[in-house]
Amino acid sequence: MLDRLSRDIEALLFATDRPLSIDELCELTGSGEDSVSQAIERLKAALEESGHSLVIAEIAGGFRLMTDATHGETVAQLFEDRRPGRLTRAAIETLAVVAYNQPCTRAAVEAVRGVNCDSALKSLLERNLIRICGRQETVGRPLTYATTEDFLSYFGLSDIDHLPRRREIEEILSTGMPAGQDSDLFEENRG
Amino acid sequence: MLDRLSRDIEALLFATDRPLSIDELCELTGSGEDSVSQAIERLKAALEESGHSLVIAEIAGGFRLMTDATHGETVAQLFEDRRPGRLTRAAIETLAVVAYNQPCTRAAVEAVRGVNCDSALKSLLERNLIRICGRQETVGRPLTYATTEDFLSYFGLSDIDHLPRRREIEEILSTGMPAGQDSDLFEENRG
Amino acid sequence: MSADACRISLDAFEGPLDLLLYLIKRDELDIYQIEAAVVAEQYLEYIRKALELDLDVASEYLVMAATLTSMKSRALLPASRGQEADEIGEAEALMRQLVLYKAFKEIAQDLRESEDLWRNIFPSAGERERWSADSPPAIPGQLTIIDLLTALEELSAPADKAPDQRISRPVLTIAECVEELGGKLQTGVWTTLSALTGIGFGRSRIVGFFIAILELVRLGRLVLRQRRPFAEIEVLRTEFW
Repeated sequence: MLDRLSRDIEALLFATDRPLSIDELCELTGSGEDSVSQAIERLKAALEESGHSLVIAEIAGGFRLMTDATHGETVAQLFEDRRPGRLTRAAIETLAVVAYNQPCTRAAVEAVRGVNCDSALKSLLERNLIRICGRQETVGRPLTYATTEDFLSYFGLSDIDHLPRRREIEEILSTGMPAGQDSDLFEENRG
Repeated sequence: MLDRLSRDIEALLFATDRPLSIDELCELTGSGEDSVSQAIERLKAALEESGHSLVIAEIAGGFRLMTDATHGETVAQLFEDRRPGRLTRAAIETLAVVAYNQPCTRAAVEAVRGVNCDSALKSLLERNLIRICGRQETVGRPLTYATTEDFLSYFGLSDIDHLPRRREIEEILSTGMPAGQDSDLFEENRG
Repeated sequence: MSADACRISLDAFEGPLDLLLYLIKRDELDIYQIEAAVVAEQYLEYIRKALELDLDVASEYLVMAATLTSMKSRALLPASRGQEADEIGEAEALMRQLVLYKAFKEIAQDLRESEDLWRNIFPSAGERERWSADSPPAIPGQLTIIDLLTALEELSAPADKAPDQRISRPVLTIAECVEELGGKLQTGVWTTLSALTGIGFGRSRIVGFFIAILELVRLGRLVLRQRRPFAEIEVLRTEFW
């Protein structure tokens, strides 16, 4: 039988409409961090042991009860007509660049991808996977973009810092973003 | 251990946002009525036996997974200080006009929207997304409205100046005709 | 290049960098040791085939074609003072751009896999309706700036479409360049390139026109002349147009 704390946590993780962090769970249950962590472990074990279709996922900085992937096809039927489609390649590439460079301007994304990214940015904004987060203090004060919590949930990431590290990207970006093709081509001629 | 059908039904009752009838469950799982009814019974028993906080409730002619009432107090905390209810279309339009024209009178909003905006302004004031910021020194000295700090935090902006400008709006919202890499050059022509 | 390979239309690529990566992989070239002449040759060959097949070629591809052509011609010329360094800088810049884009392509692939997995994992709908009082105000995240912008856009849409608004410009294709050239050139009259492209327009437009003109020269429909180095390029329409 599950203890009271595990039951409380289970109820919270079911009823919430966003992931709940350990801190929030401590406050909501009036328990300490260790007790809460242990209760989560007991809950995980109980769900697994009796073969339920539910799992505790750690995403977007918190915990949430979710169906396990083996039931995806069955459950997806419920949302058939309102589930957004997979992202386009342009959108997912644009998202990758924003995720690794945030906050980041449209021009910076376009410098990496070598193509216009207007419509990709627009569709990402509409799906709330990126947001406008400010302006860059350079000429023209362009808008900057960053990823959202929905981005983390959408890809099952627990934290933006948990994106896999990429050496090439870090090396190249640390020496400055590449300029756009246009400027590459024409600056030589001017010089 | 739960069988496949019970697990499928559990996943469906967990993820659904409305009660599912026996007929719907039959269709979604591709099983007969008797099998589905029996699977629901097994699921009920399994949840009770291991003392989970979730129960299968029969409401509005269908089934759905819910937290059991003994956790009501804990769960209700989640939603205590957070305020549900979507902004209406009228409120969103009014808010957009105020945000981009502040400080701005009711008459100015109505001139743009072409309809009476009393109740939209009232609901925005109640939600503390706009505030009364003064009077316009014209005939009748009408009240003027501006956005609040809550407005900024609601949209994740640190400064009202970070709202996209009209021209940027057109860029972001224009579909199919992406502005090219040469956008800066086109603007020179205008000036 | 085989006929099959040509059938891979440019639509399959996310731009010139993507096409270059495809060619580098296809020909098993070393991305870290790019030989401008080889890569440029393959790329230009691909673009040329695409043009022959009457595929629309976006100006971004043409800008890259111009960059590669410039790199290639420098590589072929005897090196003058300071030029060698330029060449290395150019090749290095392209290499870095390709390595960076390749890394992001791989990340995009990882994200795609996560997307496919997590699209099949569902949260509960939550119990907000059940446990919260029915009070007005809004929850952050229900509404985004985009909703505000869309509302504003729709409000102002029918009203003012004044001529001073931003000129939206679709991507320029070679076919469009050729068509525009046809309208502007008269047989037997020399016309300058700048008169054809118009002054103050984008570089992509100039490059697009230039490539279209080179193609038309190759087909014998145009003749080109330049009176001295760096002078205006002039174009003449022949009777074979």
